[in-house]
Amino acid sequence: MLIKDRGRAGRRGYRLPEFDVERVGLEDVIPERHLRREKPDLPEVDEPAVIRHYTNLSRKNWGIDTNFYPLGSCTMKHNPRANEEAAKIPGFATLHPLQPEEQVQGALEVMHDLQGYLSEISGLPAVSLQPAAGAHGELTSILMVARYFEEVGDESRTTVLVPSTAHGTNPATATMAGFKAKEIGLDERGCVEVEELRAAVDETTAALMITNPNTLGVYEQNIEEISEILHDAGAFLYMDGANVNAIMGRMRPAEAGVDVMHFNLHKTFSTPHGGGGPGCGAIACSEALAPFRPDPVVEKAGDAYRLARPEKSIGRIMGFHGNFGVMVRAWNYIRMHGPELKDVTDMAVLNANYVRARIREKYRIPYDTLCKHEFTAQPPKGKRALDIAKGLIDRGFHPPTIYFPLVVKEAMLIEPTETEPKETLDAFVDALLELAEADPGELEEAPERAFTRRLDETRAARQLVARW
Amino acid sequence: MLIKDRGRAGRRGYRLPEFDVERVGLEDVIPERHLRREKPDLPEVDEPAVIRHYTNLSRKNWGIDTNFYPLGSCTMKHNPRANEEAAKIPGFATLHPLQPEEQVQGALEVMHDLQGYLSEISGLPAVSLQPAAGAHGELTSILMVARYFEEVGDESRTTVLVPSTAHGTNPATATMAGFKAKEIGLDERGCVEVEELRAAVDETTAALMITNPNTLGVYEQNIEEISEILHDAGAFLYMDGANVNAIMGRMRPAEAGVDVMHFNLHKTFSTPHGGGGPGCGAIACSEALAPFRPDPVVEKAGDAYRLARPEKSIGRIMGFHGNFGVMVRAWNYIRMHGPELKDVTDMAVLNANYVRARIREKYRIPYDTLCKHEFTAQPPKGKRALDIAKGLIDRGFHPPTIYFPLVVKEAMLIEPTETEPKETLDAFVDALLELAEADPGELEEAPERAFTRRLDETRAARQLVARW
Amino acid sequence: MARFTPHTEADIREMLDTIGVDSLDDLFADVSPGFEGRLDLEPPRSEYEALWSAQKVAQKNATGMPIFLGAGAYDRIVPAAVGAITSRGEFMTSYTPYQPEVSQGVLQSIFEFQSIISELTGLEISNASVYDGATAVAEAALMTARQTRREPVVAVSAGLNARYREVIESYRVELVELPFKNGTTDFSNVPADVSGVFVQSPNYFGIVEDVAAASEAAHAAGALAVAVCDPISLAVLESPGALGADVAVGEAQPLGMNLSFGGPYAGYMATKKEYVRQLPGRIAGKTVDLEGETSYVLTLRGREQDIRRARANSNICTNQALTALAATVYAALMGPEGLREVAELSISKAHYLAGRLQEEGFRLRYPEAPFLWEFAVELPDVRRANAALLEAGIVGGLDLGDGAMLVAVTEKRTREELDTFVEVVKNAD
Amino acid sequence: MARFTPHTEADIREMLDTIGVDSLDDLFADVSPGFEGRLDLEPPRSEYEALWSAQKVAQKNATGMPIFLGAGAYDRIVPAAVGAITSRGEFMTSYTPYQPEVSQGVLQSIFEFQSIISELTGLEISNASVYDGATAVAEAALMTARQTRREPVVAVSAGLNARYREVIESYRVELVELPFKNGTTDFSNVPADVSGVFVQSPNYFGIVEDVAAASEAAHAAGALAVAVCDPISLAVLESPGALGADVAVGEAQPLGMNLSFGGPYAGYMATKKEYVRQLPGRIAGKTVDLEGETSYVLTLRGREQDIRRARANSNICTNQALTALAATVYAALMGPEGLREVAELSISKAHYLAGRLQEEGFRLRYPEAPFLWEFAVELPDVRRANAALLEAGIVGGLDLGDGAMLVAVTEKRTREELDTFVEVVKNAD
Repeated sequence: MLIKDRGRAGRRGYRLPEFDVERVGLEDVIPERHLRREKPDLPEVDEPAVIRHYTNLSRKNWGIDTNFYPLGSCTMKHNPRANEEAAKIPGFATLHPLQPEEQVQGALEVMHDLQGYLSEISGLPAVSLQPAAGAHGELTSILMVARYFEEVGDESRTTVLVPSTAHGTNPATATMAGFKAKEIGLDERGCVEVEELRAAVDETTAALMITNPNTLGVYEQNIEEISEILHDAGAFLYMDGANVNAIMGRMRPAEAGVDVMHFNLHKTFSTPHGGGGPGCGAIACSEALAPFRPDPVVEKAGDAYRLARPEKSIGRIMGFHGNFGVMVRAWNYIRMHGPELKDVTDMAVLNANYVRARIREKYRIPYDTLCKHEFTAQPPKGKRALDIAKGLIDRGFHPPTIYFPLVVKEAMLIEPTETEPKETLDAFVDALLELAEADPGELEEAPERAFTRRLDETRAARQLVARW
Repeated sequence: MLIKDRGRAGRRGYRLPEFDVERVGLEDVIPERHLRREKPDLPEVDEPAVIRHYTNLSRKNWGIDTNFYPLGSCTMKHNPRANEEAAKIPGFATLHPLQPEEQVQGALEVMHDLQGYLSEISGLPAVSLQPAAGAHGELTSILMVARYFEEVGDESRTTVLVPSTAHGTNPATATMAGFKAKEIGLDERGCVEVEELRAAVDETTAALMITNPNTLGVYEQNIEEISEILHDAGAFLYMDGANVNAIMGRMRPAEAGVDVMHFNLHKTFSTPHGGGGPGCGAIACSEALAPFRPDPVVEKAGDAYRLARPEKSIGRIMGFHGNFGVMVRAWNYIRMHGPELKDVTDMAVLNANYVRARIREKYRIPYDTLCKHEFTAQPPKGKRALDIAKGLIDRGFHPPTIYFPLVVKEAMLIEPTETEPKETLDAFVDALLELAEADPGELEEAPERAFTRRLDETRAARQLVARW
Repeated sequence: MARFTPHTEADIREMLDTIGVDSLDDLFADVSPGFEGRLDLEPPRSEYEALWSAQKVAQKNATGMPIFLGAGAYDRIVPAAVGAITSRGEFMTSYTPYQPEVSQGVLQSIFEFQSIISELTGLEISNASVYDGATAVAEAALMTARQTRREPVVAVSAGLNARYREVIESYRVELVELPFKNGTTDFSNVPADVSGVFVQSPNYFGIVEDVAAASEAAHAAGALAVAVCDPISLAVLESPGALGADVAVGEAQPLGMNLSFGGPYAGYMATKKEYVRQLPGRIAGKTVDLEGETSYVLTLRGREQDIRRARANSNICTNQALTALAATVYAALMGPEGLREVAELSISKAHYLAGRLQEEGFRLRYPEAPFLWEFAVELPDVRRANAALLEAGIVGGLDLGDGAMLVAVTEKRTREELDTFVEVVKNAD
Repeated sequence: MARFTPHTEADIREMLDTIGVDSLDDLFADVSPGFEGRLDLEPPRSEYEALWSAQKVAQKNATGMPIFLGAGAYDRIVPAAVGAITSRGEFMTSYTPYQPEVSQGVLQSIFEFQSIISELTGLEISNASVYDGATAVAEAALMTARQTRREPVVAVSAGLNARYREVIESYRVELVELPFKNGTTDFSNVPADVSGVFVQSPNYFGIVEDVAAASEAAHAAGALAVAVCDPISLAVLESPGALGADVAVGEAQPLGMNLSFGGPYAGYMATKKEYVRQLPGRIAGKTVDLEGETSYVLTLRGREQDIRRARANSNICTNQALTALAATVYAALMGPEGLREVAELSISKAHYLAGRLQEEGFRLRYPEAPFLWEFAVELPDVRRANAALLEAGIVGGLDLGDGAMLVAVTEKRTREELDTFVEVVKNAD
């Protein structure tokens, strides 16, 4: 039942303060043609109904708090409650973004600290916290690359290269930033095919967008060679940082030649995914690209922090300073870890490899090497990833990402994260092994114990109903 | 699975600050014979496991937030979220109870305000907020009565009268306070049998403990006569205030001759029931009993508030000042309502009478008169209250209180509260009417859609296992 | 071992054995160039120490005062019930509902959000939200180009929030300037080749613009009309859909989101059904399951980056589901009457303040233009006025840099605060 | 209409018709004496105004400072996860789990609480909690009388928290005084007819008492031995069960509960299995359902007031389920090692402070007695010292009124705070 259907004309869920000034007649201050004629059909419900409705809606949903959620490429790690406490501190939560700098020194300190932390983790000297999500960080990075070439007057740079394993956001970003996206294939280890790359790189190449470890869960071992190829051609190496949880304290992108990258604070640094957002897709970049960062960044001058527009900024990419509430959470997380972020990475990689080693018995691992924090598997012959996924639901596990990366048929991208204990991994593996043997006909009936049965997705698209 | 079973030796769910002073060896400061030899077998789990365990436990539970919960005599009304915000304000939540008065003026102001509000609602001049629950308020009240008679040197007062409809806490309280409890029967309307009372009252009578409206949901129409009978005999009239939600702004106990009463802040004033507590059982009393109130009460002297021990206090009945966090919530609730508390009562009584009027068709109403905020019903012949209750569970409704009051066989005490909309009441009635027709054999199988089937309660008692 | 990782030493040993390596280091044998150092970060803080120090840092911010700043973010009431719902673990710790069978809570809440936005804007289709108001505006600009198959060139005026204009430009869309006179935009000469015409109402200066005129001008030029609206204003102002706009976008922050120094907020986007293929972002649709039960699912995924890659209509991936949920809960609590009252309280208080300031001899920048709850007032020295206000415990308005202060008045402001504002400003001179 | 009532006028009309009365007033026709006036309460505040004014009132309290007060309530760390769990609506808004099929969450959490208390106390059976530590002590006093079938007379010393003693007396139990020398109780001459012997360890002055001696003395007198223990201390001190106590009770506040000006906290009570019938309060027991699944239910209800009425073993009805849940979550997060570390941090810091004060020439009241984290120090002028501490932003210790200050030091106190304490106290003279 929809919230609206719980309403009755005249019910109210909130009482506002009384008028303490004279009530102004709308028609006295606004020309009548601008005034609304028809009342919007919004819910008319009381607070008890609102609480019960949304509490019960939440009970028709799983999250990390309720179930193992090994959604590959999404890093569904535990969201510490301390982060929530930090973000709720009134001194952060009630600050207006346009308050003058002298009134917001604490907030700027948080941002400045966080810029520094991300700089240390990436090895890259400059950071922007402004992008609101990973895809937004990608866009920001590629826009910076575009602006760089405009600045140096190089009009030939029309292409962005993208490995075939890339997230869909990478080619979409390239297009959105005005480039042609060109795909590069894989070698037998699941890494970027270096010779194909070498052949593809020329004076039209603006950048390669690499994910490392890539979406197969494989570390791009040739990354140094790759960065040389690009740099020799005057192009940039962008790194999609969706998978930074696999490398913290174990490698620093700058040292591999990465020029610009994004972080997903909601993945690597444990801020909640919120059912799809909000996130923060902060970027880090080299000195060469630093002047192009979006407006504003935080600088420290003496004891004071200030917002500054980088010299050749691509401009503003968010209304204000980005998702500050997300930054506070990530800042708090990093401050609770410090150099132990390396242990986070170690445990994430350990967990992924452990699951990989155990399910190998019955699942195909197309690139069966040491993985990083996730890996790609395929169901046994005759089984579909979709059915395995739905069977997992009946066994109490959120399915992994399926049908991605596209280069692997029936792909299952499994990312356990470091916050899951061995028992949970073992139970998950046991479920997978059992499903490998399950009757395919039965599996097609799954899930039977979820909040719905399988949905008619075609109908949703063909007979689009997107509102009450 | 128990939280302990999610653990492994060596896991930790919380990191403490490092030692910043020299670590003291226990054996250096405490004689060895006092030191613990065996480690307690407590869970060794990580924070993610704790959050997931208790989140999922909560999902095996209903509350007002999830379901209609018409538990008679418990006033399961909506718990406004504003109350929770108020109690969480650091200036309240982090205050130590022994901070000197000048450091806690805000907290004392809250208590003083609340004393005044309860005084106004009851018409009684003096209040104590200290009791932690209704039963505790009863005990406090009867202890005050006992102390009064000690003070006046009247040693004959050995009996407390209790109507047969009373909550079990009433006679238990009387015993606990050192009195003999004596039961008084009902008249045909479900009210205290006045002539029986008159006959029972004598110089040994210390008090009558009356609940008004009583646990049948019936208003004690003879309350003035009753109070006269008691007062004429030098005894007190105590009123169990569990049902104040039925009378706010419609009658004031003082004006009916009540000498002392308790409130359940967690019932009438919307503080959460918390799975069984904490609550607050504040009491209000006449001038005659005021000097006997427990230590401390809050007084105002000039602009300053202070804690004071009433002159002939029965002493302390809680470690500190009572459940302050509960008081803050009730204080906030009353401040959001003011005189509109009368509307709360009106709607609570309307809802109860509406359900009564609608289920009358198939359920017996033993005292079928205007009820107040709750009423007692009986299942159709051949059906058991227990089966109806379990059948309600399968239909998504928390059952009413059953087998209470004891004076009605197969009693179902139904209290909808004022925060439920008509649609919910109608759906509940429809379920009840349907259950009235249901096959008794089938009903015995209920619940089938709850978190468990019916339990082996005998086994729980016979083979007591109360710990891991 | 790190803070939230459960493994004991024994677990780790056993797992390494299963994997067939000797050490954790071996798991990174393929990582080159390896980082041999130790991250130069401050030592780990315990939770208590971290939160304690966070409190101390937060105290360096000036909060707890009445705020007269607006310009795209408003100090409105956030009911307590909003946070109670958005902090439910099932909402907070889930992700994009790829598996609808265990994500009906998030999916239905998105469907409700879309419905509320559709109702407010008078347009048929809303998406699940985008990052914020500014990016919604920029995405709308790109959308007009895709739909009209023109170059991305949009006509705007000074009435469009300057920050939104900057983001449009960052998104590589060209701006064409429309004349802005006496507080409103002149739409009588829209160039013929633009892909979109933007109208913000109430505009950056709080003034109600002529959305119908903008729509007509856009359509005459073969362009799409995009209205940028504060959702609270739509409780009292005619919906952009009814006034002919093809797209409505804006900042949903006023619907129950904390100011939070600028984010996270949520941008909303709504359009006509015929343009749905060009609408970026997630859309939740209604359908049934195998047993015919109503349920919800992400739909029209073919538009999106994870399916369509380089040919997707945007690279957008996440929406702002949790803040959109806040907006949904807020709108449900308020209902149509409550939203209207929020608007009317703000309007009444803003007009009271504007009136009082005018009585004191201060001039409004656009004295003839109809405004809601935000207005520009000319002051002899805006900086000095703001300094005096701060001294009096008030966060003043936005310094427009040209002798005027942009003042926003919400339902939270009391008459006492308004009167103090006037007194302080008067005496600051 | 009131704030949280959903009915519209039309609903009310229809419902009155169904009931068969004309007006709301008619529903109260039987109420006599009716109240014809209007309650003299302040006018209703909107949520926002109520919370705003609550903030203002709260600001009149002195908080946000290091606290050296203890004496039964301790300023300990409350992990963020505790509140996240206790605010779950299913826990917060449910009641006593009378219907076990829909209350397994609360029931199992009570079972876990009981288990934790049993483990800490070394006793077999714990109840679901009572109001607070003081009422747990008083209930234990009554319990000794029921079990021994003696008059309720208990032997106590000055080592028992003065507030607990007062509550025992309010509960109409007689106290017999045991000698208290050099900080500990002398149990060598317990009167023969008492029903119980009480020992608090650490006692009111922070000193470890001889629970074994108390137990022996009690048993020799045919009485029950009751140990009153801070649950944190049981991470390092031998359990009362192992030392022969029959009942262990105490204040569970140090296990994850806010100070909250004294409540709500939770009292715990544990005893030997043989005394379970005399244990007051709820008990959750383990059982199976029809299908053999493990589940939990309130058990031994026959002891309780709602069944047994005047013959119940107590009138207690509610427990403190939600604060007991806080204790459970806290204990789970800490585990045995964490609890021990909380104790050891507190002990180390307290001994550091005591040492520094002694170095400065101040004398401990009981210099030879073994203490944990609380101690009495003699100061020339306790009031003046506390005033100086407050001036320095510190909430000082408890003025014992006899020239000594009772100082509690928890894991939250930093060395810097301890050093400041010493400096201030030194210079206050």
